[in-house]
Amino acid sequence: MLAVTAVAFLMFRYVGDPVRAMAREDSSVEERQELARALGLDQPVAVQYGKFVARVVALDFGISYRNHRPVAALIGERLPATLEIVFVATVLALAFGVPLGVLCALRPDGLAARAVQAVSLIGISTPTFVVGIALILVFAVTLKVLPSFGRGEVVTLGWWTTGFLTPSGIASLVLPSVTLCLFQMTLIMRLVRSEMIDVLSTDYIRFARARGLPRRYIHFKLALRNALMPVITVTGLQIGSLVAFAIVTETVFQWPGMGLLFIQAIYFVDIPVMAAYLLFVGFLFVFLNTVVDVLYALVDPRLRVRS
Amino acid sequence: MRVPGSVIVAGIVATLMILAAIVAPAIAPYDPTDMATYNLIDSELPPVWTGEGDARFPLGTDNQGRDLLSAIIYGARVSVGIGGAAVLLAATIGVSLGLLAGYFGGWIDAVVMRAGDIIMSFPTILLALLVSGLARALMPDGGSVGWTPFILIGAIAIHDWVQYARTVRAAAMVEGAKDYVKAARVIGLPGRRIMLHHILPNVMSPVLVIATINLAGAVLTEATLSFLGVGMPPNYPSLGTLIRIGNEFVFSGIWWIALFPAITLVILVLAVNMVGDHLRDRFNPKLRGRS
Amino acid sequence: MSATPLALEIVDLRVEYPMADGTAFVAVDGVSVSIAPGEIHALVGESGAGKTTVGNAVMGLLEAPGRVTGGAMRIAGVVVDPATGRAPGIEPGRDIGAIFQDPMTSLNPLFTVESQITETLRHHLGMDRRQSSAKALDLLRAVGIPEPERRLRAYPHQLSGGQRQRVVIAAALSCNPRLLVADEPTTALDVSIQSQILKLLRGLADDRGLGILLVTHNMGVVAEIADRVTIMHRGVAVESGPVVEVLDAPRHDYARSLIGAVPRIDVTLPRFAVPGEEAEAAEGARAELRRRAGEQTGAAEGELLRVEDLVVDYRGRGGSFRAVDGVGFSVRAGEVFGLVGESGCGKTTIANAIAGLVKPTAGRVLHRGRPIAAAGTRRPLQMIFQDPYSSLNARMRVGATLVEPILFYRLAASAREAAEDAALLLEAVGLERTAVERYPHAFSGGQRQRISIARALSARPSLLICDEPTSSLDVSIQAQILNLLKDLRDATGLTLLLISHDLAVIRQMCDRVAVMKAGRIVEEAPTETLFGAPTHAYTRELLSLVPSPRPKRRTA
Amino acid sequence: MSQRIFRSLPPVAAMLAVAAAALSAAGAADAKTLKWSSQGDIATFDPYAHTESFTSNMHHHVYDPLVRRSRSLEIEPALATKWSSVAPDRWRFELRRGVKFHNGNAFTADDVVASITRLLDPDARARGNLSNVAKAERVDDYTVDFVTKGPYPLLLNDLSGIFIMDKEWLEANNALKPGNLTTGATTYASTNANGTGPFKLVSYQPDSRTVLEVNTGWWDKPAHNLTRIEFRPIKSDATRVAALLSGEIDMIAPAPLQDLARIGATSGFKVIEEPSLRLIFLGLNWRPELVGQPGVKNPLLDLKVRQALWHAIDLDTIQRRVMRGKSRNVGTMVAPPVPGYSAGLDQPLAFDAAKAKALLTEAGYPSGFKVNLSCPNDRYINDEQTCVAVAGMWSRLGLQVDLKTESRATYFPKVDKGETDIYMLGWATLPPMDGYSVLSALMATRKGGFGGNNPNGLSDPAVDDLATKSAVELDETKRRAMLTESFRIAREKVYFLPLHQQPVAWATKSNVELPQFADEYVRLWFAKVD
Repeated sequence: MLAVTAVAFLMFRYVGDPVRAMAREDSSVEERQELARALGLDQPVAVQYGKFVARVVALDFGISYRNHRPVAALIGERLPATLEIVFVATVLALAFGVPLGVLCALRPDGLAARAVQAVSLIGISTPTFVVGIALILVFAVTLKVLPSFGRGEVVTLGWWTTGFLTPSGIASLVLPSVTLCLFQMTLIMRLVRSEMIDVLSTDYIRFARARGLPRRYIHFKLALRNALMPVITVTGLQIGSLVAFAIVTETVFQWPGMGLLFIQAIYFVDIPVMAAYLLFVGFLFVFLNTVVDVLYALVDPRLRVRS
Repeated sequence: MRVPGSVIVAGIVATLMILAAIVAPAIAPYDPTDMATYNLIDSELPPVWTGEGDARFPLGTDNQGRDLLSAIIYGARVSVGIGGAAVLLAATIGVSLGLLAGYFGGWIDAVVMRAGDIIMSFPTILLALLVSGLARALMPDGGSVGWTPFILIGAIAIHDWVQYARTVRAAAMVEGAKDYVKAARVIGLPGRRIMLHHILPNVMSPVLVIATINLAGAVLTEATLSFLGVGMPPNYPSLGTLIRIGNEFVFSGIWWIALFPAITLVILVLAVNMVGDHLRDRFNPKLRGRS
Repeated sequence: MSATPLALEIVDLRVEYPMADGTAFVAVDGVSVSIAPGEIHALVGESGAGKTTVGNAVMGLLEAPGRVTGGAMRIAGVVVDPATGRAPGIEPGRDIGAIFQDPMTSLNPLFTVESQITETLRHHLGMDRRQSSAKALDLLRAVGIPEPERRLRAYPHQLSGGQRQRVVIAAALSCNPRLLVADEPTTALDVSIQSQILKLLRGLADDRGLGILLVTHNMGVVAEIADRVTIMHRGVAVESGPVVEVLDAPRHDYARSLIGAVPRIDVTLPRFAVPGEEAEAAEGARAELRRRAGEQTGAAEGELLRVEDLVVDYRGRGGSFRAVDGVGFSVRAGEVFGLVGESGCGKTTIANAIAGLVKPTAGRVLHRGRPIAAAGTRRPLQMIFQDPYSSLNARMRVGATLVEPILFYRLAASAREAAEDAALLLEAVGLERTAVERYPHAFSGGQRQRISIARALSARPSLLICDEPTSSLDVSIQAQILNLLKDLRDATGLTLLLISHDLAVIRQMCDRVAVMKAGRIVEEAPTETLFGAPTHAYTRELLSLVPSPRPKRRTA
Repeated sequence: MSQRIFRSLPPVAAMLAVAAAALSAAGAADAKTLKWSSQGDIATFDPYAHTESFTSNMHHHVYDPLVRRSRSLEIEPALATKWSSVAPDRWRFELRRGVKFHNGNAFTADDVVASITRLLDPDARARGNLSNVAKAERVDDYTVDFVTKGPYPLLLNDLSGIFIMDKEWLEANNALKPGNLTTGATTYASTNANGTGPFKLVSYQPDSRTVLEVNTGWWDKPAHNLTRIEFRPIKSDATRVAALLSGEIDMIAPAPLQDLARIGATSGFKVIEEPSLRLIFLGLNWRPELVGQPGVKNPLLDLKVRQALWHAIDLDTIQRRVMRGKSRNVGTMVAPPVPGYSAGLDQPLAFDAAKAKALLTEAGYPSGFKVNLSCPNDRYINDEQTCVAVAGMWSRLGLQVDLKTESRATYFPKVDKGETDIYMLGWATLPPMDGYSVLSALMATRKGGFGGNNPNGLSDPAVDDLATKSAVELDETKRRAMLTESFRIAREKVYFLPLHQQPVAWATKSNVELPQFADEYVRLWFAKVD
C-alpha cells in the first residue's frame, strides 16, 4: 500500500497544475502564487509527500480542490453507484457466462457452442465505448425503452443510495451494467469452457462415469463445481478491474459513480480526489485478494485443513 | 491437428491487414500525415457508392478532408505498430524477469512478483492513463508527435509485461524441475546458459500465445487511450483517434467517419484474437486432439 | 462350469480409431477373453498393446472417436449392443465396477469420501441418505480402512495413497457388481501397499464370486493373483491360458521374450534374454571409449566415491522436512552400487546431492577423496534420469545436446571433432550416427534413454548415477537398457550408482546394495548376501512383498 | 442447454418492461418542469469558493447580485436600485427594500457587508473577482458604501458577478468564513444555498441531479413560467444528445455543432444559436528563441512572418467546414458587444496564399521553418479540428508544423509556463465583460497585476501605458478610446492571430422558449415551457 501511495502521489504531482485549473481565467500572477501557497504546492516535494502520507494514514484524504468538500464524503457518495453497477454486471456476467461456458465445453463442436464462441470473440474485440454508444442508440434513442444516462430515482438507506428499489432506478441500471458486464461475461465464459474441458478429462470424472452416474449429475453437480474454482479467483479479481472499467462506462452513461468522479478530477486536476481514488483501487485489490483467499478456503477442502 | 477454416480465414485477414499496415505508404492513395495533401474543401464527402461521393475518395473523407481509406490504412499502421512494439517490449521485459524469477527464485522472484502484483492491481487503462500523463509532463517535449508513440508503447507495456513474467516464471519453474535441466546442471553448465539455451526455447510457446492475444489487447488499449484523448494526435492518427474523431459525428449523419475505422479495428482485433485463441487451444495439451 | 453365466465373455473383439486421413487404426484386433465368476483374468502387454482399450470397451467408455467394429461381448450373460456399447439391464457402476491406475486422481478433491460412495448407491439402488451412509460405512470396513467412521467424512487429500485406492475400490464395488475392470490398480503404489491391495482384490474375487479383468504390465502382479492370463501385443492376443502354463512355459515367441525380459528376483542372471542385440559398430565404439577413458584417468582401483554423514533438509511452508538423515556409504571404482527403497525414502535426494542438484544440509561427498564443490569439478559425476521424455531438451537436436558438454569441458579440439565424438557416443549406445541431425521427438522412449546415457557419457564421467533409469519403460525396453548399462560398464570400466525401487532390477544389476527407509540406510551388503540372507527386518519384509513373476501353484 | 438460456431471459424482459413504464411515467410529469443538461456540473454552491463561470451561472438562479445583466446584457439594478460615485474611491449603493431570502430573512445592508467581507477573506477563492475593492461599509439599513483601492471604472461590471448571501444564515450555520483548502475546513454553504433569487435549491447531487423550485416570493416580476428545474449534467456529447433525442430531457446547452443539423431536422426539437463573446485566437512566442527550436532565431519576431501566417489561414473555410457556418470570423481581440470593440478593426487579413508565401520569402524564410502549434482538445468548440485545419494551411505555406493537442488539464499549465510557441486561447472578457480584460491580462507586459495571461514575453511600452491609464480612467468615452487604440496596435503589429467568435448553440424541445446570451449564460428566469 505504501508503494501505491507513492505512485499515487508522484503521478498526480505531474498530471497537471491545479492552480491553473482553479484560478480565474484572467487572474494575475500574484493571485496564482498565493493559491499555490494555500495548497502547499510551494514546498519541496518530499515535504509534500510526507504530509500526504501522514494524512492518508489518518484516513484523511483532504478536501477536494474543486468542490470544497471532504474527499472521503465525495467518494462515499459515489461508492454506492459504482458498486451497484459492478454488482449487477458481475451477477449478469456469472449468470450468463457460466451456463454458456458449460454449453461450449459440453458440445464444443455444436452449432450453439460455435455461435457463442464467435459472439464472445466479437465481444472481447469490441471496445467498451463503442458498445455503450451502440446500446444507447438502439435502446434509448431509437426504441426509447431504456434511459440513456444517470441512475434514475434513488432511495436513500442510511448513507447508501440505491437504485434497486425504484422502477426507473432498475431501468437505468440495464444499459450500463450490460455494457460493463460484456467483457467479464466473455472472460468467464471462456474460462469456464476451458476449465470444464480440463475437468471432464480428469480421472475422477472418468471414474464417476465408470460408476454409471447420470450425465447431468456428473456435469452439473461434480464437474461444474471443480471448474468453478478458478472462476472464483478470476471473478474476484476482475471486480477490481470492473471498478476501473467503470470509468469508461460511467462516462458514456453519465453514471454518477467513482469513475466519473475520477475523470472529472483529472479534468479539473483535483489532486486529492485522484489520489484518494487511486488509493481506493489499491485497497480494493488487497481487499478482494483477501476475500478470494477466504472464499477459496471455504470452498476447497484441501485449503480448509491447512488454514 | 486440423486448423478450422475460420481460423485460416482469420489468419489470412490478420496477415493481410498487418501487411497492409506495414506497406501503407506504398498502397494508400494519399499520405494522411502530410497535412499539405488534404484540404478542408473536400471535407465530409460520403463514400463513393452513395452517389454523392468523389471518386478520389472511395470511403469518403473525414471532417478535415482527409481520404478515409488512406487514413484507415495509416491508422492501422500506427495501431499495429504501437501494439506490436508494446507487445515486443512487454514480452522482452516479462520473459527476462520471468526467467530470472522462475529459475533463481528467492528474493529476485519475490521482488519481481511483488512488483507484478502491484502493477496488476491497477487496471490497464488506469495505469496507461497515468503513465502517459506522467511521461508527457516529465519529458521536455512530451506532447510532441515524435514522442507520443513511445509513451503509448511504454504505457501499455508497463502493465502487460506482468502476464509474460508470471507465465514464463511458472513455465520456467516447471521446466527447471524437468530432467533435461537437471542434466544440464549436472553437466555443470552455468545458470545463464541453462536459462537462455535450455529453458527459454521451451517456454516460448505460451509466450507466443500471450503475445498474439496481447497484440489484440494492446491495439484495443491504444484505441481506448486515443479515444479518451491521450493517444495519437489527429494529424498522426491511429484507428482509435479516427474513431474518437468520428464519434463526434455519430448523430449528425456523417456516419462513415466513425464506422469504417471502427469496423477495421474490430475486424483486426477479432482476427488476431481468433488466431490467438486457436494457438492457445493448440498449446493446451488437454484440449489437443479433441477438436 | 456351474449354471451361473460367465462374468464376462469377449469373442473376437475389434476396436478401431478412425484417422483423419480416412483409414482406421486398429487398436484391438480379434481378442477373446472369458471370465468366470470369482476368476481373475489378467490382460498383460507393453504400452500400446491395446489392453486398456479392451477394458474401456467392456466399460462402454471408449474415448471418442474409437468404436467397436467387430466381435461380441457378453456381460453376466447379457449381450452387449455394439451400437450403444451397453448391455440391456446391465448398468455400468451397478453391475460392472471399474478402478483406475492412479488413486490420487480418481477421487474428486472437492467431495467427501462419503458423498462419492453414496452418490453411486443412491443413483443405482435408490437408497436414501441414511441407508446409503450405513452401507458406505460397511463398504469401508469391507475394504479394510481403519477408523471407517472418521474416514467417511474425510476428503481425499486427507487419505494416503493406499487408503484412497481402497476408497476407490469401495466405490466401485458399492453396488455388488458381477464384474470388476481393474486398470493397472497398483502401478502407482509402493510394493507394501501394492501387496495389500492385491490381497484385497483376490479376497473379493474369492469371497464374492466377483469376476475381475485385471489390466496390467507387471508380470509379478499377474503371477501373484491372476487365474488366467492373456498376453497382448499390438492389439492381438498372442497367447492365453492359465497363469501357470503361460508364465512357466510360454509358447509364442513374443510371450517368451516378454517373460524373459522380466527381471527375476529369485536368481541373478548375467544378461536379460531379449532380442535385438547391437551391431558391431557398438562394440567398436565402446572400445574406443574405453581407450580414451584409460588415456584420461587411468584405470582406477579402490574407492571412487564416498558419502559421509549426509543430511538433507527440505524447507517447506510447514517447517522443514528431513529427507536424508545421516547417510554414509562408499562406492568402489568399477562396481555397480544399488540404492533401494520405497518412494519417499530419500534415495533420489541422495542422488541429487551427489550430482550437486541439492545442497546438503550437513555431511560431505568426496570423489577420489576430494570434495565435490563448484562447477567444473562436477564433470566426473554424471547422471541419467527416470523420465526419458523430459530428460532431453525438445528444442535441441540430439547432436547439439551431446556436443554441448564436450565443448563446455573442452574435451575436443574443435566443433568438428566434438561432432565426431557425439556420433561415436551414439554408436556406443546402439543408435545410428545419423541420429545427431534429429530432434528428440523422433525417438521412442528407449531410444531417448540411450541418448540420455550418451549425453552423460559425453562428459567422460567416472561415475554414472542412474536414478530409476528404467522405471517408466516397458519391460522389454527396460531389459535392453539394463543390458546396455551392463555392456558399457564391462566395456569402459564405468562405475554405476543405481537407484531403484525395483528389487529385481537391483538384484540383476548390482554388486552391492544399500536398503533405505525414511532417510536412513538400514542395511548394506553384497547383493547375493542381501537377497540370500537379509538381516534387517525391513529388508525381509520388502523382499517378501515383491510379487514374484514365478506363479504360485494355486487352484483356479 | 439452449432451453436453460432461454429460461433465464424473462427477467431481462421484465426489466425492459419496467423500464418502459418508468419512461412513460416521466413523460407525464408536470409540464412546467424544465429538465436540462450541460457538460459540466456545479462545482459547489458556495459562490465565493470557485471561479468557474458555469457554476456562477447556476448560482445566479438562486442568488442575486447587486446589479445584473439585462436581457440585452446591459447592467441593470437588481438588489441595488441606485448607485453613484461619491468620491474617486467610494461608491454608494441604495438597496432594494422588501426583499426576502428563501428562508424568510429580510435583506439588508448587513447582508451586503457580511458577503463582501466573506468574499475578501484570504481563503475565498473568488477574491480576485473584486480585487480592487477594499471593503464595504454600512451606511444605514438600505445604503452601503464600497471603498475601492483607487479609481475603479469596472466596479459595476465586477459586482454583476458577486452574489449576496444572508448574514444570519451564514452565522447560524457557522459559514461566515469561507472554506480553507490548507486546513481542510469546509462550510455548510458548499452544499446548501439561501439566496434571494428566482429559484430555491431543493437538492444537489453532484454529477447526477440538481433540483430547483420556483421562489414565489421573488422581488422581481417573473418572466418565466417554470415551477421546477432539474439539472442533469452529462459529460459525453453523444450521450447528452441521445438524452435529448430520447425525450429524457428538455434542453441541452451546449449542443455539439455537428449534431445541430440532425437535431434541427428532428421533429419536436429545435436549435438556437448565436455568436458567443468567447473569441478564439492564436497567441505567439515573443522570446528570442522558439521553445521547440532552441538556438535558432525566433522567426515570429518578424512582422512579415506574422502577417504571412495570418494571410495563410483560410478563415472562411474553417468557418464553413469546421464550425459549420456557426462561428463568426474576427479581425480583432474583442466581440462586438464588448466595450472597446471597433467595427473598423474587425477585419482579418484576407486569405491569400500567394501573398503569404511572398511575405515569408521577403522575411528570409522561402522554404518555411519548423514551429510548434499547441492546442487543447477539450476546451473550446472544435478546438482540435480548428488547429488541424490551421496546421494544414500552414503546411501548404511550407512550414513544418508540429501539432500538439492535449487535454486542458495539462495544456493550460504549459501555456502558463510559456512552454508553447503558437498556442490557442479563447477569451470571453468575463466576468467584467469589458475590453480592459484583454488589454490587462493578455496584452500588457507580465508585471504586477498585469499580463497574467501573457506568458511568452509580449511587451510593448505603448500598450503598457494604455493599460495603466485605462485602469483608472473614469470617463467612459476616453476609456473606451484607449482600449480601441490598444487593439489597433495589436492588429497592426499582429500581436495575435484572431480566428473567430465561437457560437453558443443550444438545442431544446419545441415547447421550450428562452432567450440566448452571448456570455453563454443560461438564464432560465426568462424561460417558458408550453
